[in-house]
Amino acid sequence: MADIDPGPHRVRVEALDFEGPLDLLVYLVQKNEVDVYDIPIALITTQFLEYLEAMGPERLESAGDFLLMAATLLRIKARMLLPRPETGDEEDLEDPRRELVTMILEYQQFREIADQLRDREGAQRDVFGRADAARELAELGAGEDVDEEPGRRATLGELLKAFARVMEEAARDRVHRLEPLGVTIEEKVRFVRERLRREGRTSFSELFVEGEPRAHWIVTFVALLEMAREGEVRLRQGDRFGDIHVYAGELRDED
Amino acid sequence: MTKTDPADREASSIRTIVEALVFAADEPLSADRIAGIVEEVTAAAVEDLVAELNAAYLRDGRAFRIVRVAGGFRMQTRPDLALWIKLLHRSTRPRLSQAALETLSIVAYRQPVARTELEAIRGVNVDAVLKTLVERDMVRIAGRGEGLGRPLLYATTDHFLEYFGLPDLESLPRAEEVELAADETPQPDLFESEAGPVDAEA
Amino acid sequence: MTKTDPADREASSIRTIVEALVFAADEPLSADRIAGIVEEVTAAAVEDLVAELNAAYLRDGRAFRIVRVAGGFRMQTRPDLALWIKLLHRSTRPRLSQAALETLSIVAYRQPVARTELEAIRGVNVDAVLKTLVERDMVRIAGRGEGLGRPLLYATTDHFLEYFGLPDLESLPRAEEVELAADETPQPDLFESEAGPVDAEA
Repeated sequence: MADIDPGPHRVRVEALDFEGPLDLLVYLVQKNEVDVYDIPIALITTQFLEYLEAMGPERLESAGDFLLMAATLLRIKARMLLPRPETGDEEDLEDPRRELVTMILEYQQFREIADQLRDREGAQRDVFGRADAARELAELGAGEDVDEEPGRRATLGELLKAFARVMEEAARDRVHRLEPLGVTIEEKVRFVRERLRREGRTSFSELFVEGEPRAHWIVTFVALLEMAREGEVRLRQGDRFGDIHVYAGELRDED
Repeated sequence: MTKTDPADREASSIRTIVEALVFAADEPLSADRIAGIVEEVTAAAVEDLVAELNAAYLRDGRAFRIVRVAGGFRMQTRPDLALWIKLLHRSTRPRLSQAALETLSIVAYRQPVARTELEAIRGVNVDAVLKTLVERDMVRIAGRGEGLGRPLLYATTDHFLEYFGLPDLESLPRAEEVELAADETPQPDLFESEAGPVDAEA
Repeated sequence: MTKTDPADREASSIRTIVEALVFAADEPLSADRIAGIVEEVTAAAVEDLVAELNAAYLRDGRAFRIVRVAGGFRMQTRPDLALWIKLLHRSTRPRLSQAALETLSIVAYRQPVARTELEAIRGVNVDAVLKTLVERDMVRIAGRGEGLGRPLLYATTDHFLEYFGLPDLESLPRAEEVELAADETPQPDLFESEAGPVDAEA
């Protein structure tokens, strides 16, 4: 790490890691022992920018958050330079730093709460429940229900993960079986036409025939897109998660 | 279900049954759930029985006690015995990262809260940490807000309370006076909404 | 956590330590293992201490006792209270198998959905899983589809929402909101790395 001269107006910050721009601001306010309600904005801005420069590439991901704050600081600094009108009561005049102060104080309070949660977390590490309880409960309680596994209930996170996994697998499956199609888009177009002629409308779930290789679904899908582009069919989804309905398009009322 | 015959009930007093349930449960057991299983007992009476059990444990120098956590009762070892059990378990439980703790603090006090508010307060993107907090069952989805795009709102879970050994949300830690400086100026009203009547600040 | 000074050891008697270890263990503890942790005690002495503890449990009418199983000592509820444990177990929220979870997730996002679509997505027969989900009141029959044979359509229940802590179906996050990632790859470090010593805090 390059040594920045720790002169009166400079602070060594490059070795430290900050959770975000507010974390850095709080640090600078404390380091300089300045009044948070009267922040020397020029000094703090300079030091903030120094940190930004020293920020390692591993922090680039969050650089945007820091840059945003830097812009805010620079804007406040500029506003502070504007001459303040002498007339009127001072109180009415909005201090350009006010919003910043509120942000810092609010963040500071939550960080204190976080510290206290940290203490509680530490205290909890000194107490232990019965690590065996789940197993005993399953053993004694399940009786005949053999499929019962000990463990906690599933969480929403697990549900979401399960969905992601299953959709990913389904997608992979489709790609896998793409090689021998055995069916052409033209055939599927005819198939859809036939359906529509007989029933007036149909839906995705009906067109993707059960038991059919999944590659065929892709062909069906492509056929449908083709037909939709030609205006031969209209696709409409009932609700967000619902099935997609397929209607005969305006262009071919007859037939 | 054929619950019990009278002889059984006499043999094992209600207090013993409550003890058995708390002992055997693999998560904090609420008084309501206990009362739901043991018909003879009301939720209010459960509190008394637990107090009696704890008094006995204390008197007899038992290695454990029953604490109130996440809205229920849990039997756990005395903190002064921690060292020994750590020798037993060896691997230490990991601790939450600073980012996770800060985010959790805000969710705890501002719930139900949208991601944008969390980001405004922390000054950083919280997408990833929120996602993981949901996956770890520390934070749950509590609904959708009114605003544009009906953003998801987040709240803390029972597991959050359990993790930090908190009986309920009212027991959340509070921020001391901010030490930064100057007192007179108005403070952001951090605690008006959730924290309840614990402390009606000046 | 430098706690092992003699005063502490005296304060909590060896017997209490043994009790704590057996209570908190995740598997039966052998006398040798206990003697390995508590240096003051021999394996033979452990047997005596366990007997003393059991005598105290019996005298005080505790709901549990220490039994000797294959690998060693284990604390468990008295057999005459087993009925209550069964009732407790029945009142616990059941664990869902991975297959159940996957199927349930598709029902949640695609509802109302026919069995054929579930099978198309999962690539396996889902009859048994669907049956279990209906039995557990996670999934209900929501009507019949339009297609050939008017297939049954499935949807989630109120209990499903309750189980996952969701206020309503609308609060189920959209895929793009949670940026669903199936693989375990780059998780944010919710927990601090275990590598660091316990007290690495700044």
